[in-house]
Amino acid sequence: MLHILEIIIPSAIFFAAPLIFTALGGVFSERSGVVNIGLEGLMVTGAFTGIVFNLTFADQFGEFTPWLAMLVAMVVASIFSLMHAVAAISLRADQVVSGVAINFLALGLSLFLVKMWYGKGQTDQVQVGFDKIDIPILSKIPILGPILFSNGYIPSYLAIVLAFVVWYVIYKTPFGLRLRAVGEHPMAADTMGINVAKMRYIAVMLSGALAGIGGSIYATIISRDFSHATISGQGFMALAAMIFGKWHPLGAMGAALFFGFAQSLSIVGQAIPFLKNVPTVYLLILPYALTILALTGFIGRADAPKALGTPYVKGKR
Amino acid sequence: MEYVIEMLNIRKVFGNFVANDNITLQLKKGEIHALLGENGAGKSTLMNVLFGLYQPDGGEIRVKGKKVNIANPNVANDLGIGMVHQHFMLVDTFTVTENIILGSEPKKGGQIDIERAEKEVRELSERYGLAVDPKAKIADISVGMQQRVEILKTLYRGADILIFDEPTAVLTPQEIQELIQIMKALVREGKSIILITHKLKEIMEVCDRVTVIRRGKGIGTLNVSETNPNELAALMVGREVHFKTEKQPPKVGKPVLEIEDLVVKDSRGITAVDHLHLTVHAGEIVGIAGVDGNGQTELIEAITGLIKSESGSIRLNGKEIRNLTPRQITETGVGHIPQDRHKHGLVLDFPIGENMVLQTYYKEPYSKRGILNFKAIYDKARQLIQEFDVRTPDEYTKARALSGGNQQKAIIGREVDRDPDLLIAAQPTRGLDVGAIEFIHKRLIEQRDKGKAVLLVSFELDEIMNVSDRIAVIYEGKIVAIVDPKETTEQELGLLMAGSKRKEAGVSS
Amino acid sequence: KEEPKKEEGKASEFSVAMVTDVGGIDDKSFNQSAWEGLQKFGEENGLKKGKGGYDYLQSKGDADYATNLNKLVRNDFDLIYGIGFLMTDAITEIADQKPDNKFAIVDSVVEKPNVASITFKEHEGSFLVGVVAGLMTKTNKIGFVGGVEMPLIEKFESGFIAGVKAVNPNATVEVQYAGAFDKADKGKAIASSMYASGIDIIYHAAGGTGNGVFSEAIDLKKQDPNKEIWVIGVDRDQYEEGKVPGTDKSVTLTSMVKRVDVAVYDLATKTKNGNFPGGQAVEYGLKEDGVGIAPTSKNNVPEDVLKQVDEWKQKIINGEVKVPTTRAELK
Amino acid sequence: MNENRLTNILVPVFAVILGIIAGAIVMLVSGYDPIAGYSALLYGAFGDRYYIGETIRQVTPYILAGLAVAFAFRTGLFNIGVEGQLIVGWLAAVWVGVSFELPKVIHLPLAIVAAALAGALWGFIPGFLKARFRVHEVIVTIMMNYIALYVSNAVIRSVLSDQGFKSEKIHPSASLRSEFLQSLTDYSTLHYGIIISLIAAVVMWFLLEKTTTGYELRAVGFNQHASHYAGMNVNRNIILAMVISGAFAGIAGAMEGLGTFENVSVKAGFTGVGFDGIAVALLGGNNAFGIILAAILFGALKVGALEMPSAADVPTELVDIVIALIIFFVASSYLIRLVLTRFKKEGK
Ligand SMILES: Nc1ncnc2c1ncn2[C@@H]1O[C@H](COP(=O)(O)OP(=O)(O)OP(=O)(O)O)[C@@H](O)[C@H]1O
Ligand SMILES: Nc1ncnc2c1ncn2[C@@H]1O[C@H](COP(=O)(O)OP(=O)(O)OP(=O)(O)O)[C@@H](O)[C@H]1O
Ligand SMILES: [Mg+2]
Ligand SMILES: [Mg+2]
Repeated sequence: MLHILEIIIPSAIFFAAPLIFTALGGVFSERSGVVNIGLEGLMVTGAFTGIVFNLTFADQFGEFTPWLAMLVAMVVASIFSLMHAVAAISLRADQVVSGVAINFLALGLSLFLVKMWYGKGQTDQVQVGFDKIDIPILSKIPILGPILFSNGYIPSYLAIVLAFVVWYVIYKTPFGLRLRAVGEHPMAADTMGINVAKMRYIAVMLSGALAGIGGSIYATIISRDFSHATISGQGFMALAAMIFGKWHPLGAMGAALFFGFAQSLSIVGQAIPFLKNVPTVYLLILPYALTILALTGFIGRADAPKALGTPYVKGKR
Repeated sequence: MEYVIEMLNIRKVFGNFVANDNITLQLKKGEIHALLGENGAGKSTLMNVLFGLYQPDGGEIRVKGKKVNIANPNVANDLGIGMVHQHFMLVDTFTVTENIILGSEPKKGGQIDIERAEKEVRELSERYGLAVDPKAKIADISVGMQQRVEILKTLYRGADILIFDEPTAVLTPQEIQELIQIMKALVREGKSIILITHKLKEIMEVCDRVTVIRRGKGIGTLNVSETNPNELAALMVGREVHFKTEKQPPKVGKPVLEIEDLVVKDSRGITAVDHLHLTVHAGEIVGIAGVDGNGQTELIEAITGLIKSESGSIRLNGKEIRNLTPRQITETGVGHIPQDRHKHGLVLDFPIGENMVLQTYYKEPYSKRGILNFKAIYDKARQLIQEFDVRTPDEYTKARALSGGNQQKAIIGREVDRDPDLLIAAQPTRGLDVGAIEFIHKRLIEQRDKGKAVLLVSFELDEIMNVSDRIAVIYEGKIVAIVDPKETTEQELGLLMAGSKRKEAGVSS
Repeated sequence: KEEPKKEEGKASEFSVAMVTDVGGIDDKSFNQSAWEGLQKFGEENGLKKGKGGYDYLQSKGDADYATNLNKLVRNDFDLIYGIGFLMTDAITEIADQKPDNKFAIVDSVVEKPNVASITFKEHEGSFLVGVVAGLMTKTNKIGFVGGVEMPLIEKFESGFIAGVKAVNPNATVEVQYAGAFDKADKGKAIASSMYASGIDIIYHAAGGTGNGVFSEAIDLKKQDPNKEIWVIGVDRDQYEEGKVPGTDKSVTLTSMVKRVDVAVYDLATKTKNGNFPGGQAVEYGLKEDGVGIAPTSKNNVPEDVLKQVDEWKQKIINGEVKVPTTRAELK
Repeated sequence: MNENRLTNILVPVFAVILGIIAGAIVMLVSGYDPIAGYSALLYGAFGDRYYIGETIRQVTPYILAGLAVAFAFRTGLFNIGVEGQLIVGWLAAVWVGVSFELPKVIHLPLAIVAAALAGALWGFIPGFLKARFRVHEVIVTIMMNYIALYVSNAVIRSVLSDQGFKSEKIHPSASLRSEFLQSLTDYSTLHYGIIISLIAAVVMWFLLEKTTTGYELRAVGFNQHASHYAGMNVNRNIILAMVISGAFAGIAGAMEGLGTFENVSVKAGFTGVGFDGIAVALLGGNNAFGIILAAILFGALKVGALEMPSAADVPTELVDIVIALIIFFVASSYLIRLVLTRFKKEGK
């Protein structure tokens, strides 16, 4: 049994990491009142940028390449998210619609560029990826060490740390208080001298940045190249994780880990004796079915930020 | 110069609509200055200009003699101007303290110093007699308490000029009295106040001077001591207004609504209506007086089927209707003017026309075999718009675009037109101006005179005293007294509503 | 019904084109291989890429197959390939509608007079890499990762297991299917669990899903260069895919190559020379050099093992050994 | 009033024009010839009768998917699950098509009804969960998409399988294909589904705008509290809205299963039609007639795009960029409205 956990948990964590980053981005955006269905597209942007940068500059930067690629993906995706911000905040667009547009655009544009630059439908494979590590000291803890702290990727651990950072920012700092105020009651925030549009722009760009990281580490660690299928639904899963986690950073992290676990179980499950005879389809649909059940069962009603989805127009009631 | 604020010839235009047309308002230090006008006269707009939410299209603003440009609420805050908005600007999920410090949070490291903030809020609330619990969530406290938080917000920022936009519209009589005391205390501390209200009595009671505006134009400024309610009302509306609605003695018929031993729980599962008895007869208006939160909302929602009741009996013309569906109850003959017109009364994104058949769309002539008959629907809508003086460009206009008063008239038209035996009116005039109030009161009395039973729920004692034939006082979910409006006083009612004096409960009526 | 008139003036030229499935011409798999064959044919015959020469169309989904094939018909290509078994229905239908055009299908059989079918004996090639795996495993635990569970991939699986068992009856082969050919994440997770459970060699027949298998193996190897873990590539020589960064090593033990390029080239040449094998199903196996193990195998596989592989190869070609194509035959 | 309606029509028109111009700019910047690109696209969509046939075939499921999204939208729900409902509809249609042998007049309608029911069932689940537990329909429908994909794949493999990855062909008696349409369009895959989708558009318009059921659905969509107050059964209407939306999506699946493909195969991923339906609905202003026009546009773009790589060397993805930008401009209609109002004022 322990051995099985040693197999399932590390893979659950690496599945979850990109979702955690992206879902945390979603928390920022939606806490400020801007729906972000475009997370999928922002992940695509991050994955594309990360891979292209890695392929282009691997020779110059060697071992640092994936890290730099991650940062560049973060910047590019956050610039890309500006489109959503402009539409949703300044142009009063329907936020869901604008997010859908972001998804279409990111995929279309990145594949277009791949075809233009590489002359084919997918990039080459990157040569330099993130390293697997055993965390010093912690990995030596009996039982827990091998399960939680061995055989992991550094970005995965960063994701978990980041969730706590985001929690601190949102619940303990003035920035967080203002962010939440803007998402709950933008007019109240406005009358308190908070620049609603600015807060929302920052939040949306943060979501772009984090989804960009999520996309780039996903592509670098898992697929190693970029194609139409690299990001296929992870953004939506991150969105689900965010909602499942009740728009709370730690909740989102927990939900992402849960998805990662279910995903991992669905794959590894085939190798576990008592699950071996279960038809694969049950294991495949497990994460999705469990999510629905969980939403229905324990947290029936997730209360979204009140102003979520409504553009703020000064002076309108 | 003795003026702390001077708004000179302020002009504000929305599209083609002139909301403020060269309005001048001057505020003296230490005075309470009323701003009076009908719904839509432009009062909130003018104050939003002063607070920096809108930029004026003309005129100038001086603060303590100095010309200023109030580009946003931050500038207003810096100039010592604070505003308590007509619709509260509070974040429900935040605590009192969080709401107060929002935007100027005390910090320790990069973190909010919440302890210091709570301490400051506590000190401030003690100093001005504004009792609040700094740690309570806004969603959990009463409206009156919420208003104190709004006032504290301005004080926390060191405002010495306070704008109150219709602060009393949402308060109970007790809370209004408390607010008046608070305002007086504030003025004693050297603050100056601009007060927007439709209630002339309040103006007479606390204000020093009053500026009247009508349809965006300034009519003038008067000393309160030199005027009277009738003059003010006439100035505001532009014609004579009758406060006491004329009515004949009631011709009381058989009982229409009989409630016995009714128990209703609220959304949190707490008993809100507690073994209540009440009877309303044909041809009479029964007013329910009570402080907000004593079970009025639950009582009405139980009668109309919006929520389920626990036990007891509700009979309409002798037929048991308790826990039937809203549709069945409507069809039995109940009309309902809901308390919250935006939430319950209208589908704001439907045209006025479609709103007029909200409960009857499935019946002939509005539809036949499941197919709507738009001609019949819009014919009816035109008729009601005409009859109830609903001011709207046409019947295809979305309900959202109408002013509150006109939305209310549309609802009343719809409910009355269905010709129900029992008409329930909950807060039918909340936030409306005197002209609209007069109109609505007349309609209610007209229904009574046609032999309908009318149940009126209101926090406005004036309204209750004025319109009702009998007053039932509700306290903690029970009817604690039934009184005759001609034989009672506001003081007595106030005491009954506070639960301090019990009369024989009106089972016998 | 009237066929559109063929354009004049192109009489001497022979033009060929192919329709890929969603993988595209760089899928590091049969689409790419097919395109390489077509390119070679084009270049050798002095054709230009594009109309009237050699060309390809990539499909973005199932709905595009028929449209793309039709598009090529309308552009008057003389021989049109559908690459992959997914194209079976579309080719069948269009072959009926356009009896005057010549078609070819790879990896499937369509019995129409104007269609030539190309299939491969993947089980034979898989048998050989199975022999390599069976001889080289240290743990006696071997893995097989399939893309989608279907008869074609079952050929890989059965041949591979037969190869392993032939040389190492004690070894076990764990089989897992990812359910898709383009889910690298699944591939990675499966590989991760297989390696963690002690499997040291994984053979993948999973297209893009296999990328995940490589990625996991490389990462593990980087973390611990002494770890003895391998991947066996499929369809093309996947030595490069297995390169461990910072070293000159590769985790690719060997690859089962499937010479779609050879077959495509071969058929185009035959057709140009007027020998279009319409209605026939040509099967390329070890004998025809249509399948085999990659030449780079010598980098990681010792001489003696390769010698044994050669022996088995001869036995299969001779017919001494019959390689199973299904699980039923394997038993 | 009229001016408003005019603006409502002008906004999508401008969005399309802007999207196409932006696409041209992208091509220019990337060193492609926009005129060649767009001519190829136009030719590939309408160049001759074959292409026209293909375009109409593509328009067919787009209309239905668009109707499905729009129907939910109009009733206040966001159905991202059209994709999954389409997949189960496809499966159900083919199942009936393969398993029974009946006269065409019974078989074909039966297969379509089965698809509608399957889609409706897939819509019922999120509808019911929303009504009963107030679970956000967006997540549930996203999850249901994946479940549909995996479950239908499993069913195809184990129940309907012919070679393990696809079903047999449906019996001709359940097919929407027709010799006549094929000969008319030189063997395109055009089938009678287009008629069904046009009928569905009329049904949606009539149901929403003209019936009491539609009135209730719209009312509940806008304001549940007021609808409850007015005596409507809010939960029933939420479920009904999702069920009807899902039925439209299921029929879209039937178009693929009974018309375009005449079978169903194991899918590696989503068809994309359901997601494109979101774009169709949005551009079409969530109204039946607008959806038909939008579906024609997107169908033409998608089919025409296939001609671009060979004729003009432009990647087909250009069309995805154009579609994305069109949606973006529709979403940002405030900008277009602002410009239009300016323009009108100056004109006066
Ligand atoms: N943001 C806006 N855009 C367009 N018109 C507006 C806007 N705000 C207010 N108006 C117009 O200005 C008029 C004045 O509105 P305002 O809110 O100032 O009235 P008011 O005197 O405060 O009324 P009430 O007593 O009902 O609060 C309104 O009738 C409305 O027509
Ligand atoms: N943002 C806006 N744009 C256009 N018109 C507006 C806007 N805000 C308010 N109005 C107009 O303002 C008028 C309503 O004014 P106002 O809100 O002061 O009425 P009210 O009676 O106070 O309503 P309530 O009861 O909601 O307070 C309506 O005519 C409405 O068309
Ligand atoms: Mg006002
Ligand atoms: Mg008002």
